[in-house]
Amino acid sequence: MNNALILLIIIPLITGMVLIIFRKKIVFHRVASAAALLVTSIISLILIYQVKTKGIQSLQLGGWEAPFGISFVVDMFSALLLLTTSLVAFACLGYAFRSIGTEREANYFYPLYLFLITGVYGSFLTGDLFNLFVCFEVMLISSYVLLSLGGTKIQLRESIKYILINVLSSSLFLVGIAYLYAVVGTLNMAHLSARIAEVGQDGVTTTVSLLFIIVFGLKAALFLFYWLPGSYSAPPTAIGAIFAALLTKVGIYALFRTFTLIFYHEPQITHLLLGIMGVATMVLGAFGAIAFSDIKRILTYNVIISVGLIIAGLASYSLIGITGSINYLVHDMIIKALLFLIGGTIISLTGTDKLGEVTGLIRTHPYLGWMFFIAALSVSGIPPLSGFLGKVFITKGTFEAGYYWLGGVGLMTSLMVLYSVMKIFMNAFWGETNLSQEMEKGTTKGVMFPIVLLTMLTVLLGVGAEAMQPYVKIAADDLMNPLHYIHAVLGSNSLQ
Amino acid sequence: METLMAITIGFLFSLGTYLVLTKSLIRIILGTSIIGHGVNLLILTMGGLKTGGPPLLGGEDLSYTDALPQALILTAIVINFAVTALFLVLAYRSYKTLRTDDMEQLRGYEDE
Amino acid sequence: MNVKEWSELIGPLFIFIGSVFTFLSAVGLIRLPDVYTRSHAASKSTTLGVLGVLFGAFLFFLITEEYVSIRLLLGIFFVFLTAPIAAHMICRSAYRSNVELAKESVKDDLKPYLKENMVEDQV
Amino acid sequence: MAWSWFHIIILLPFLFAIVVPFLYKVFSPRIHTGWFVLIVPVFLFIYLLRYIPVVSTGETILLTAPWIPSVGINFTAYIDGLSLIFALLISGVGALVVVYSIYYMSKHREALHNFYVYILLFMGAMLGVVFSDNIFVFYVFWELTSISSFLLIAYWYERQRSRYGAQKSMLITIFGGLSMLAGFVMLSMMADTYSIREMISQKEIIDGHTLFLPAMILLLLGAFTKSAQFPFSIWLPDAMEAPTPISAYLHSATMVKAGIYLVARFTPVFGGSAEWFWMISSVGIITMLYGSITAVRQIDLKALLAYSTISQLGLIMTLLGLGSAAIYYGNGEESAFYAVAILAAIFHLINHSTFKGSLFMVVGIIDHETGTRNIRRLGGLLTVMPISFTVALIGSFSMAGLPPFNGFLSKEMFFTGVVNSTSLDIFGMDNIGALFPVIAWVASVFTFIYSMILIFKTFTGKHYPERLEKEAHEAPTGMLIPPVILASLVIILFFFPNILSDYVLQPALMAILPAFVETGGIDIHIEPWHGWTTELYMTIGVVVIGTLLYLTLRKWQGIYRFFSPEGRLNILYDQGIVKMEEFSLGLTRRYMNGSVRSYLVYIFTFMILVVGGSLLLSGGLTFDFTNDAPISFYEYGIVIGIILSGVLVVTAKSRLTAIIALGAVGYLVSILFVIFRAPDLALTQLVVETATVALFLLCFYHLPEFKKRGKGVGFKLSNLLVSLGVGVLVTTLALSADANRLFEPISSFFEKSYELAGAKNIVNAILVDFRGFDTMMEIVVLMIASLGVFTLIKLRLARKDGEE
Amino acid sequence: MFELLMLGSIVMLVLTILACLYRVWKGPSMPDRIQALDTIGITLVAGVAIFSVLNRTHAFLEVILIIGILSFIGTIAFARSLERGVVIERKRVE
Amino acid sequence: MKRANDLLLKAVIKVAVLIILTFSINLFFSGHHHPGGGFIGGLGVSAALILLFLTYDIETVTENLPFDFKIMGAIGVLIAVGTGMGSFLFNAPFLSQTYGYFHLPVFGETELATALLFDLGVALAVIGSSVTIILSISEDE
Repeated sequence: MNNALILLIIIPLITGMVLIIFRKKIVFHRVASAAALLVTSIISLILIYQVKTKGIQSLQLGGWEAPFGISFVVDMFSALLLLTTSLVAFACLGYAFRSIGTEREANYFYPLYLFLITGVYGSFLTGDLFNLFVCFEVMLISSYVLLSLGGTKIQLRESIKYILINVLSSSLFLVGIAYLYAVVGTLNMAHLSARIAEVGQDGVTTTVSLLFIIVFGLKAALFLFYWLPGSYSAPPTAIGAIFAALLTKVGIYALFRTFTLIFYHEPQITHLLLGIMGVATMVLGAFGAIAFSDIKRILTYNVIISVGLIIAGLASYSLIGITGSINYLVHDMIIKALLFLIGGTIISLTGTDKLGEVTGLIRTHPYLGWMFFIAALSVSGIPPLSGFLGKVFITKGTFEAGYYWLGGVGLMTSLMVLYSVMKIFMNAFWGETNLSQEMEKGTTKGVMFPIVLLTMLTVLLGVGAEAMQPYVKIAADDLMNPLHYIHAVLGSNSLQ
Repeated sequence: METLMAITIGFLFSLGTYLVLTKSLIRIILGTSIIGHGVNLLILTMGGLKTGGPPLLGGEDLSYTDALPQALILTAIVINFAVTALFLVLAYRSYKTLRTDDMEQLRGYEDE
Repeated sequence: MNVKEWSELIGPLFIFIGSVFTFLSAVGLIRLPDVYTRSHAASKSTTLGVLGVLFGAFLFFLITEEYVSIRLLLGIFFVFLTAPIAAHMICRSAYRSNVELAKESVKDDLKPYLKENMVEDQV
Repeated sequence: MAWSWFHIIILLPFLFAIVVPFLYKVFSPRIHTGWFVLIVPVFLFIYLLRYIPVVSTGETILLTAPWIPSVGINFTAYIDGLSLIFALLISGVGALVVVYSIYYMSKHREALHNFYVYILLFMGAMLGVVFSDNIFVFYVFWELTSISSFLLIAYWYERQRSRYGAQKSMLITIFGGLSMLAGFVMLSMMADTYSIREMISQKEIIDGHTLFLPAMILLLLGAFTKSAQFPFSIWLPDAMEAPTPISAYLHSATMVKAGIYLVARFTPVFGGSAEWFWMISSVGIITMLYGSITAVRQIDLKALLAYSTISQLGLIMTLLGLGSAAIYYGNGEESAFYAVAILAAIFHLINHSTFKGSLFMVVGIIDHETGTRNIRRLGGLLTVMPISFTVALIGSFSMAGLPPFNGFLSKEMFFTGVVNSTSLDIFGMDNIGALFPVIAWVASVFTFIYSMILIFKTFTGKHYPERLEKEAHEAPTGMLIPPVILASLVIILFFFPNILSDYVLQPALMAILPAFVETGGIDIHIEPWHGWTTELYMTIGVVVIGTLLYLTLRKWQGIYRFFSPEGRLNILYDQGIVKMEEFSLGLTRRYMNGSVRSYLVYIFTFMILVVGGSLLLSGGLTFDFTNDAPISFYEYGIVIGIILSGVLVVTAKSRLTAIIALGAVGYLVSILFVIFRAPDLALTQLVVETATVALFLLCFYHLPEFKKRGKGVGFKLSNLLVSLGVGVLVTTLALSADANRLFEPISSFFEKSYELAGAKNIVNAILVDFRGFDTMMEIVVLMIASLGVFTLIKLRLARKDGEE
Repeated sequence: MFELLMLGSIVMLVLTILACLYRVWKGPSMPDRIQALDTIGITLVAGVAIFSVLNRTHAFLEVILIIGILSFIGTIAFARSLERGVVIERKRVE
Repeated sequence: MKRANDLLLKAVIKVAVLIILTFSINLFFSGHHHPGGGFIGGLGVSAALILLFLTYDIETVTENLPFDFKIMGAIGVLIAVGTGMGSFLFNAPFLSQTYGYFHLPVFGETELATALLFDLGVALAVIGSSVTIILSISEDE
């Protein structure tokens, strides 16, 4: 029993609810939500420490023994993601302070933001398949509202598509849960794993697992990413950034959880399919990234590419591939938020998101420019920044699994990523300066702090990768050994 | 009964999918609702339709129907309702702002 | 058949009678010419029918299990209370939204009054 | 495993780069920032010199510093002859270039802090490359060289050409870097180590491995792109947009040699195989020929030098390829015979840096003092710039392979290597081996010609001051010092080549051909005069024919109109990029058409195919009706009612009918819940359904009536197919799952709810107690939805700023 | 006897619902449809009562009242919206 | 301008609302042993409220019931979470519920469960959010 797990959910939840009660006090909103996220960061740090010293932590909500109640489980994988989520959320929140505007602030922006984070935390923590659905919904419905918050035309239009596709995928999720319940008769993931391991993964179970690939693939933007480009470029920067950083990652997390814990018996079917979808994602995403010449769209397609790469590590289903994926996942959350924040800042400065209309920003905004440069390198996996290690290991993992095409495409697309982000850098920051400071539409005042924070994180995670590796190793080991998880949840003697 | 239910559920899914694929926004939302019904029935069916008593203790029933799927469906219904409400209001707002409910006119690549 | 079994049939009998009333109202619902006349069938005899059924059920539980169901009583009371109001509202809305009377109607008392007082209110 | 001073020294440029902006801020423009920066390469050079005595005895030093030790990635510095040569070149030429740049780059106009930060980044990266033993650290520094080169080429970022060149070089070299990375990964899988040294010791395992060839090709792609080998050479001429000190430094002396270094470093691993031999030597010789022929037609001095660099790199590459045959023979006479080529490669590497560096600097001086590099506008500078002329003369004669300059020595050795290789009887060399000397000779003729063009078209002939942008005069002394130093080295090395060979070449050779370590190396004695050998005749031939051709240049220059491979390649690249973008845009627009219906069709089709396919193929399709609960007639009735109402929703002409029919479905479902013994569900479903219908009615009031929107039969048919597919899939999967119940559900536990939770209503006990958390989150969802509805109605931001 | 009565009742109710459905389908006016729906609601109340009797369970008695309430609210809301054009008025109108 | 009077409706509605409220509260309290519970009880209450809104108008009702329903919902969630957090005090896992039988003066032997408090939160949240939804839509012009 470890009640710290639930605190992660409760703190943002309660803060959000209290903020609803005090609707008018914007300053209080800011302070309270920042404080809540700081506290959750600290708790996630504590959790990491606890998992490292004491192994996987679990909490049986309501005190009901494992397969019957809802279990909360934190292993190193989720703990790392929790910490990253907290940090990234904190940074994006800081960006929102100066950029989101008072109308949105007065209309529950901060509570909704906190609920979104709550949903994400919940998804990372829960050990129960149905509860995962519920946490997904908390996250999704907050994202619906955040996406449409403000009600501009483009927001409304994209919200409709986004909601529709997500509603359907949620339905499919429930369908999958229903089938699985019929076949295996339980909802607890550890119990599911134990039961399936007991009788083997037969045809029906494999088929149901493919349904889960589709469901989580929809959330993770794995191949079925059509909803993503529109909806990520519609909302204001801070929201777009947190979406880019978190939403797909939750789907990815779910894929990792289910396909390392439950459906790992037939990798030649399930994981191969994941690999194929990963390749398709990377290729299509890369084409999308180089196709367009407006900042937001380039960046959104970059989100897609990285999903493919991360899943490639899972598809390899090897220790090293998974290690790489975990590294890359953490990196990706940070870097996508960073890129979106900088991209949004450029757009708000210049008032346009078309490349080529405004050039030479580096003369007036050198720091912004260089941070974008670092981010651009980092997102393409250029060493020694944070994306490098993950990419190398994912490549190695896929090669070891014999999926040379997978790793090869991963490497090639990172060149296309580089091309696409450098296109932004070279067009927006280089060239003749044609926008004097007086003509600028926006300002970088007050929004630089989160950008600097995230930039430092990506550099530190690259240069100081060693600091994270022991944890990643634990995480990968646990993912590759479902028994660890099962023991932590069900107790060591309950493999029935 | 399970077979009959499975077929019914399949029907509901087909109808819902068909509606979702049409162009009118309101029909699309109707479609998601129908799919929602299909999902609920599916969970119930997959929980097994054994004909015990209702899951209320204290009666003279000796066996009870599986209560867990019922609880799940309850949660699902509520969530589905919340999402549908939001979706509907969004559709309403979009219509007022964008002056159309035709999804084909909401593609939105031309005006950018 | 002993007394107990007979007494157990009292409830069902009420139910059956109620059902018959309900069915009759359905006939009216189909056959009557306009909404105002149909409203009679729908509200009056259906209400009676349902009350019959509910009362039958109440009796049934009372007799067989000696169970006094507050909810059923509440239900009876509620239906009894609300059904006329509902019918009234429907008729009024029908009239206000200018639903034609049946051709056979001979008199419309409200018309002259409305003409005088509430012309603007015709939505 | 610990950090040593040596690691710090390697990283010194990076550390210093952090300080540079501050120095610039404080001292500029009083003191040229370059003076501070100069300390670094000078210090490095002197520091590294200390290692020469150690290394010359054949000793190697291995220093490991932890970077990411837990995954085996450590900053392992490996000091041997090969790395030391490169490091000395980097720091030595680096120091000269910095001096040169101090005079070249105006401290008033230029953003010097950027410039020197880039240079330092590059220097550090390059040092890292040559000293790294761990392949991944190697890769880290390798990519850093690409990045710093990118920044340096685009130093004048306002210029479109600069950006173009920078992008081109970045794309090509990073492409190479990535494929090299893939090769590295394969290597690490074969040898199960990240250390190059350990890979060498496991050569046998690697040789027989299936991944041998792919790994090799990928690795070579990295080398070829970096060293601008044909056809990846196109980036180098465009990189000349960089300031001239940079061209001298990166694009002649150091960065492009990283590819050479890579090949040399991995020769012990891959060498001795036919593939390695052929790939390197043939690519090298083609590059050499291509570069020299193309260089002749250039009218921009820097472009000429760029192509000459390509050609010279091809030469070195050829030698490394040919020399790798030595490994096939192991250790001995025969092996030593072919190892000469390797020796020549290393020697020429050094020589090339000296003469090409000096030439670039002279060209920079010309550019700086006259304002142009166009050969057609230049001429007769001899009288104006005598010192520059002397330096240029030395440089280009050395490049042409004339005595008494070091180029002659290495050129002779090159011919030796090429001629020796004709006697090879392995790798199929006996058939076409003779081609090598022929091509090499032809390429040398052209090399001679462009060297002559460089010197004579610029400095002799008539001087036309009016064609120049500035009045030409000799450069300031400080600017002349570095090229003069290099030029004097050119001469010194000719007379005393053996200083070099004993202390540096020998250990480097042993690093490339480790087989010689046991025997203490081969006898190297470089002499200008070998007697009347084939090589000498070849050189004389080059001079004679070359002079003839140079004099008749005008007569045959016309043929270049029909022959411009570099143009073709550039068009290929440019068109490739454009076509790629067009293709991407077309493709992406085609499927990302904004129509949510298309997306759904993709998604559903994919689902039907994948899940349905799996259901059929995996044998999961089973039916079992034996356990079905019995059906009563009213259940049939309700089911039929549901289906009919559902159909009504679809076919309804008016939205109201559709909504009512939907409500009917919902109510009938709740009746089903009653039948299936789920009172709580029935209650909730009833209320929720009513609320939903009410909401529909509230909102529909404003939504338009259904319209006939004819979209053709195809549209409807595909919708029908997809929806039928979904339905059939759901049904069959449901039946299969139903027939495949493997376990008892866990729910019997909940039947103890009265004892456990004090509740007789099991469902309620599950909701508030066993799975209370679900309920808690569910009301949160409801809460958020209501907030969402509220804000949707209340908050209407116009599209004010460009942010959204 | 008991079963027979029950069966008869169910048949009647089903027929009633079918008749109402016909009215919903046919119209011709909106109030007609609402009327019919209201009747369906009330008939469902009866149906659930019969079901409870048939199964001798109290579990569904709540459903009866809920259906009644909902059908009433629904009818009122429908009628309101027909009559006034809006369902809920914002301002007090005297 | 005269308006059609709703005398009949208003008269009946008052009783009907009372019935519905009674029934809802009954549902709410009996949820532990019979069908019902916080959710459905809450919906019942909001049904009663909506009936009031239907009969009167928003202005009148909100004057008499001056709640901000969003705040009510938030408080409901807070109560639900709070009961869960109560278990922290007893060093039990989050959401641990307990129950006991008490002898109360009027009701006699009564079971009191913390789950009831949880359910109260649920009910409040449901009332708050459903009324917010309906009101928001209705207030839109």
